Amino acid sequence: SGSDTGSGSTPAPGNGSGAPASVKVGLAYDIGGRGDQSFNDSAARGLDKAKAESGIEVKELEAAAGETDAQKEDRLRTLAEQGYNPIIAIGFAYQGAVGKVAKDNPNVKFAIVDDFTPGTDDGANIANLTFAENEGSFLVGVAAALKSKTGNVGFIGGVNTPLIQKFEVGFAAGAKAAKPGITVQSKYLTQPPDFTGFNDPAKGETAANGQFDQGADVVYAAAGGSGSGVFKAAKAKNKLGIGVDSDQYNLPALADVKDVIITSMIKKVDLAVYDFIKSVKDGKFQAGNKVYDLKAGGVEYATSGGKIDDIKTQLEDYKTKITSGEIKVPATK
Amino acid sequence: MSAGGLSAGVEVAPAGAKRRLSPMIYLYLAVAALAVVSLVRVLTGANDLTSSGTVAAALTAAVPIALAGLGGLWSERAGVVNIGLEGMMVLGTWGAGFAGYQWGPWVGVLAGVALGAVGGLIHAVATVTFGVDHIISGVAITLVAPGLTLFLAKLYFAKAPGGGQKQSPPVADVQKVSIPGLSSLLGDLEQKHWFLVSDVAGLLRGLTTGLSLLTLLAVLLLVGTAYVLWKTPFGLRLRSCGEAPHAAESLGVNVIKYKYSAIIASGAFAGLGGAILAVSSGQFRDGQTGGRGYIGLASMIFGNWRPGGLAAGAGLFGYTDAMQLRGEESVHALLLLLGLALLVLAFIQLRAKRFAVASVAVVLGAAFILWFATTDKAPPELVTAAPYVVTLLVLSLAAQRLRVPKYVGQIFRRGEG
Amino acid sequence: MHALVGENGAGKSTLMKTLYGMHRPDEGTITIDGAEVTFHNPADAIAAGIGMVHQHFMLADNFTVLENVVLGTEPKTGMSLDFKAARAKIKEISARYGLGVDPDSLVDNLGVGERQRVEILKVLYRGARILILDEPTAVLVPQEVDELFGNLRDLKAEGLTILFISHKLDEVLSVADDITVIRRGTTVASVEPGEVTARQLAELMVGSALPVPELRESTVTTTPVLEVSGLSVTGSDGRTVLSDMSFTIHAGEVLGIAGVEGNGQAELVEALMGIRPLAGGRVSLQGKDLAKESTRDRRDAGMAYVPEDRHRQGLLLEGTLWENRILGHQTKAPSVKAGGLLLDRKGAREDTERIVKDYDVRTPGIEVAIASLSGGNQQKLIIGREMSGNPVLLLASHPTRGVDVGAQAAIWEHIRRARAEHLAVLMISADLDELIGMSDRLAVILRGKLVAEYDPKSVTPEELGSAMTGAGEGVS
Amino acid sequence: MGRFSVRSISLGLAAPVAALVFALLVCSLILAGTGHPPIDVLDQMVKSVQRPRTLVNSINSATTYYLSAVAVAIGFRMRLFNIGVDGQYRLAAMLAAAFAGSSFLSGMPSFVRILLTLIAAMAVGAIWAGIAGFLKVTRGVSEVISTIMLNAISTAIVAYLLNADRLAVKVAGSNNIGTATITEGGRVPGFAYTGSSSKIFGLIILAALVGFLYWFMLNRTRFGFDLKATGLSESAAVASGVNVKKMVLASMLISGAIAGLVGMPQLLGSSYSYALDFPAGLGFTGIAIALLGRNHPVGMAFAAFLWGVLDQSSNVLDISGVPKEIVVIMQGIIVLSVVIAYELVRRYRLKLEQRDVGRALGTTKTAAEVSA
Ligand SMILES: Nc1ncnc2c1ncn2[C@@H]1O[C@H](COP(=O)(O)OP(=O)(O)OP(=O)(O)O)[C@@H](O)[C@H]1O
Ligand SMILES: Nc1ncnc2c1ncn2[C@@H]1O[C@H](COP(=O)(O)OP(=O)(O)OP(=O)(O)O)[C@@H](O)[C@H]1O
Ligand SMILES: [Mg+2]
Ligand SMILES: [Mg+2]
Repeated sequence: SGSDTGSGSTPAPGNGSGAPASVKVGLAYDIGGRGDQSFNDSAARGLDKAKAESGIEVKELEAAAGETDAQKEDRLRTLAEQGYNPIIAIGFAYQGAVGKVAKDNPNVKFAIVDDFTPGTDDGANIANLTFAENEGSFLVGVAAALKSKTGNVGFIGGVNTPLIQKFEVGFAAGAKAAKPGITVQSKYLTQPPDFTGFNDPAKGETAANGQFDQGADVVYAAAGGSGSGVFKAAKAKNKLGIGVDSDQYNLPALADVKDVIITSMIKKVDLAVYDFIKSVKDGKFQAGNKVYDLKAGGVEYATSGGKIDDIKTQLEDYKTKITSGEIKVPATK
Repeated sequence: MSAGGLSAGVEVAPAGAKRRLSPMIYLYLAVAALAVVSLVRVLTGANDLTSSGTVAAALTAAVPIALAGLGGLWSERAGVVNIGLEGMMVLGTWGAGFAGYQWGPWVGVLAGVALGAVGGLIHAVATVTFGVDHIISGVAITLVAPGLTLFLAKLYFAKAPGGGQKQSPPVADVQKVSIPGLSSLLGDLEQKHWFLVSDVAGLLRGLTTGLSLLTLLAVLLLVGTAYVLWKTPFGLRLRSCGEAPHAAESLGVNVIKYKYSAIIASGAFAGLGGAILAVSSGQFRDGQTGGRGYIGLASMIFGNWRPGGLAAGAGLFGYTDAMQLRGEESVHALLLLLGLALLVLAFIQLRAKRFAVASVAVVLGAAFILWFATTDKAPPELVTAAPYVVTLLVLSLAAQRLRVPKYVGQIFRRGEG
Repeated sequence: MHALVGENGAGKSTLMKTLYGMHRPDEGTITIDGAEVTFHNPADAIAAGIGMVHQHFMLADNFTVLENVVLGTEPKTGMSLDFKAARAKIKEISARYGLGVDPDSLVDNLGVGERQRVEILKVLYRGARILILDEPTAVLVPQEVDELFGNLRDLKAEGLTILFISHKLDEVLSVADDITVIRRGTTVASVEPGEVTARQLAELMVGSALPVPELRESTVTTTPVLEVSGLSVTGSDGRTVLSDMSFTIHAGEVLGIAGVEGNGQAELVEALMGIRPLAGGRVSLQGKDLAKESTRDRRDAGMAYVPEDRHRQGLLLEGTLWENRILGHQTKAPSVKAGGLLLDRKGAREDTERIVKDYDVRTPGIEVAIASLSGGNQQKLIIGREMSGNPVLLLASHPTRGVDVGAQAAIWEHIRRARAEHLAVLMISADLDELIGMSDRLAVILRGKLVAEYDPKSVTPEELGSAMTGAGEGVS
Repeated sequence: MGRFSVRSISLGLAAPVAALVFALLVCSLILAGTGHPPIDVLDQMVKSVQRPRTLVNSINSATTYYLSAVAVAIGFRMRLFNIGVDGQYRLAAMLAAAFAGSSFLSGMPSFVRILLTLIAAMAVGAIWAGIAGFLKVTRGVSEVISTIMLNAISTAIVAYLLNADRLAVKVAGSNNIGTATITEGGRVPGFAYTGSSSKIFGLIILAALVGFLYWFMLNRTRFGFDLKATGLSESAAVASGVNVKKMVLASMLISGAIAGLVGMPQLLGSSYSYALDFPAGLGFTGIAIALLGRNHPVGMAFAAFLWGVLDQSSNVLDISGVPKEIVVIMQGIIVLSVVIAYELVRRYRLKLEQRDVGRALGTTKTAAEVSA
């Protein structure tokens, strides 16, 4: 790939115009990187799509577990030095790094996914691509409640972080909106900084079994790779599961258990990444927070498999209410 | 430094004063413990404390830990500390993923065992042949294994259908067996929530329903280890390498060979633990072992370098971990259980005139009961710590009479006796 | 029965280990029954009918006698170890040679005499025709020695060949059929017991006269230094190991304690040093009660300690000579300065040089690891260290064990000189000649009690020996 | 044989040199085998260190690694295996961050604030490690188990406290959560380095000081002697008057106090708050570095720097298409080969020493030898 990997090929800042002629996109993943079958992969899809469409040059780098801010910063600076512009940072962990590097490279356009912290990662050359995970989760919460026969549904989060809490809050709100008396169980597999909760299907299975034994019959797995354990438990017990981030019904890795996945809360990081690259290419870069909510099509519920066709009208109904502002979905507990 | 560690003047078990408890006493103790748990269940209504689901989940959770612990046992009984169990487990998960998706779960298990054994072999070469400090070699292996498996995953799984850079394509699970008829009968009993009866039913049902063949295999290996190490010439020789290798050498025992076999077996067991984890989770995932190797090591020390003890340690850990994962309600009940157990312990210690321990136990016990009484649920963040807290409490308050293999952690050199 | 004698480090053990396949010879041949053999490891030697009892016990403490004995040549039924057959065979051998060994007892619980018999049983169990015994009598009392040689004679009568090493020349002369003397790795003489006296044998070994342990004139004063009354100690398993011990040692006096190993002498010394807690009684040094003081406080009060196992308790094997000089003197000049908080490396080095010189420690320098010194030289450094800083009481366990004759004489001389300067000494030794020769007073310890007291001027080793084994109980 | 003879110096150098050569060789084989020219990769790495920013980042990583290694090494020196540095520093960093970020401190002079923060961190680390020490001396609980358990428990406690209802502050829009940001006066200024956007942590001085004190304590104080003696032979130490229980407790407390400092350079020099992205796992890195540096204050400094360089080069490798996992593999191989090389040299040295002793034994001693 990279032909000019030698150091010292830093283009003098200021010699490019707003829209560079040949776009070299640098993308820095969060821990997990391309191939995580989840969040990072979604970003990768957006990048691939942009690349396929217009033959841009790309460079992908990936975070290491336990690294410091300085390493993230170094990653972004290295990309900037090598002439990559725009540069996309995936994950809120880049918030500090993006802010600093963007300030020192005013001619480079940056995007950060999942974070907008005024004073830290805002700036004239930063686009903050954030999502209304709570809204998407609200809809699958409605689906769970409507599909539940026991009036008892479950939420399994991978790691207890504010981001995943957003999923939980939205889900619970949706379930309660659809069935006011419903019980919503909730469990996080690990606590930060132990991030193995996103990678431990065995734990996911145990937690899901626990919720099923307590009466739940639909469980929403916002737990990354641990989700496969949740679906496995659902399949063994004849219960239902809900996926997250991408349309998990269609993931080859989950082909064995896909018949229990009634829907997934899709978070379109790919869309955001693609949009961003396109905007830079077209010279239409816009700084500031761009919220990918339900209205903007940034979050969505999946219909693959046809398991929720029967309740689609109700779901669409809620969707309209949210997009119109009639229902305000909470984002924090 | 060697992991034989300091005895710090703490009393070790006096040799010969073996007060062997008879099997009946163990049975009484188990029934008494179950009765207390049952009482707490009835009082709190936390039926999940002894439900078949909890028991089954505890068993599943305990198996990889116990196998890692068995790996530690084999190695340490032959005098070599194996802090690389975690790394060997990681190798096992990768092996199971790699072979498992192509040739089925059993081949996957074999591959996991083989890769774990390779990890053991490296440890053996470093510690036995080159006389490297056991801890160093173990840490190096634990360091390299995740990097290596990730490297290999990128190479082999990224393009495979359903695979990724950090995960293998799906692996089918092995068969599960139940005893026909028994399950539903016990299930009915369990649902009655009677004192003690339902608990026993839940326990039995959890142990006999949907039992994975791999779990059975693990149980067999546990029993087999006890047999091989304590009842066969091979085991005697192997253990002699951990107690008095120079004596063994002087009797013509090829110490190096036995140490090699033990460490390779150790790696194989850890690898099997990893493989079972991968196969039962349906795939290899980067980081999936999550420190189970270390817990296995801890359970082996907990179990005083004996298979039965390590099974108890792994079981305790698996039980509390399963409980906390399955729901917060039973962890809240656990507070009461812990409180009561501590009070019982205080009473026992008081009779033995160990006033310091007794008073600590009373204070802790009262604190737990107070905590239980004044809250509706335990904070979810803290619930995750339940298995660790319980293990630590049990270790601190139970009489610790560790009997470490005498030569463990030391570097054996031929002909220096 | 062939005896091998030579001074420390002469190469006796090395030669025996070579015969047993533990070392490979650089040149030369080994011939058994006229056939030349080559051993790669002990297994080869065992197969050729050689059995060896090592200078240091080769036993796994946490194994039973049975496990120790069968290790390496286990009887089997199917895959399993045939415990029944093994037990029967051990009992049979034990009965035949009167070894009195219980196959199911844990070795950790056995005394030295019993351990020695287990070692012999191990050899017999393997059907050895050639027995190598490296200093088998070093730890035994006279009666046990007699018993052992009785057993060996029986074996000889059955046609076995026995090769044994001993520093006790009287013993060698009385039981051996042939004697080989070696010095610095080569044979210097082959003699028959009838031809030589002990003195001549010693001269052959070292080229000088045999030193005699003796105190010459008495220096005993009336000032009590160590007063012990009603001392008792309980073991970690709750058994009483010392009960109601009372004695006093005066300035300038050596109190010798005789006893079969395992009767509480180790515990006595450790209790006096504060390493073991007391269950009861009083210990005072120069009138100051020590019962609650720590080991360090006791050392500061003027107690010095030569432990019985120098590798375990006396030395940091990986440390240099001067670091080992500091050990036990961490609070005292010249090891430390600034109120005892900082090490005085210069002072310690200089004082180590002094000890090396005064005590003739053979070493290339004080920066080498003490592990590379021979045992005798290690012991000399320990004695020199413990004698420095003007102690008032020396607790000496086997001060010359395993040390060659020259060094032995030097150590005795140092003790004598310190005693003349009012040092009080508690000496424990398995070497009865040393005890009798070096003590002003002798007490016998049996099962944790002082059972008899003797005047060393009039007592014989045999009398002592019978008191030590309990046969002479009641004698005063 | 003198302390600084040509032989001892060349033997001392032989091990690390041999190890490095061996490690390079093995890594080259792996690289070549996977289609990456080893020379190019090496060239990349060397060039990257020459870059001021990477150099500074490497030094900064090394600073925290070094503190962690010293914390581990203190335990190792007396055969205590403190696996718990990880939990100790995370808990300490979190609580110290909450403390340093609290507003009541703002009126105080800067150095008092910093000092109080450092003391708080050391106290928390010491207490957390002290639990393991206390359990060991009173109840005989192996520190290996207790520190593994305490690591997990500290994770739970930190997660519990890192909540907007408790010690954390939530910033709208951010998906991160952390303690209140430490204001200017509570921070430790760094040293600028020309050509680098990041500064060298000011607390590198603290690390150097800790290293010096570690060395001084071990080699110049009675406490250090007792500590080493206990590690070399517990029974001999006891006979020499060392109270092993006190030593265990004291060394766990000191180890924990230093562990408490591990997070401080990062906290006070760069992050200014403890949040979800605060670096984790430094305790385990510390174990590897202590082993690599053989518990020696200078050895560990080199090891920490080497580790830092390798870590920081992963971005450069990544960008040139070399899988960054190679760095981890390299680190492991270096640890093993260094240790094997040391062992081989140690055996050789012992042989030489024994030969010397053998010679001294055979000859009668001369005055010259006595003062050799
Ligand atoms: N391979 C060797 N080559 C030369 N000398 C050696 C060798 N191995 C050991 N030594 C020497 O052996 C001595 C230590 O051996 P050992 O402790 O067995 O002596 P020893 O004869 O038992 O002495 P002592 O009678 O004083 O106990 C040292 O002097 C050491 O230098
Ligand atoms: N491989 C070797 N090459 C050269 N010299 C050696 C070798 N191994 C040991 N030695 C030397 O041989 C000496 C003989 O030691 P050995 O243990 O045989 O003495 P010993 O006669 O049994 O003495 P002791 O009476 O103390 O038991 C040692 O001091 C050591 O210096
Ligand atoms: Mg010898
Ligand atoms: Mg010797």
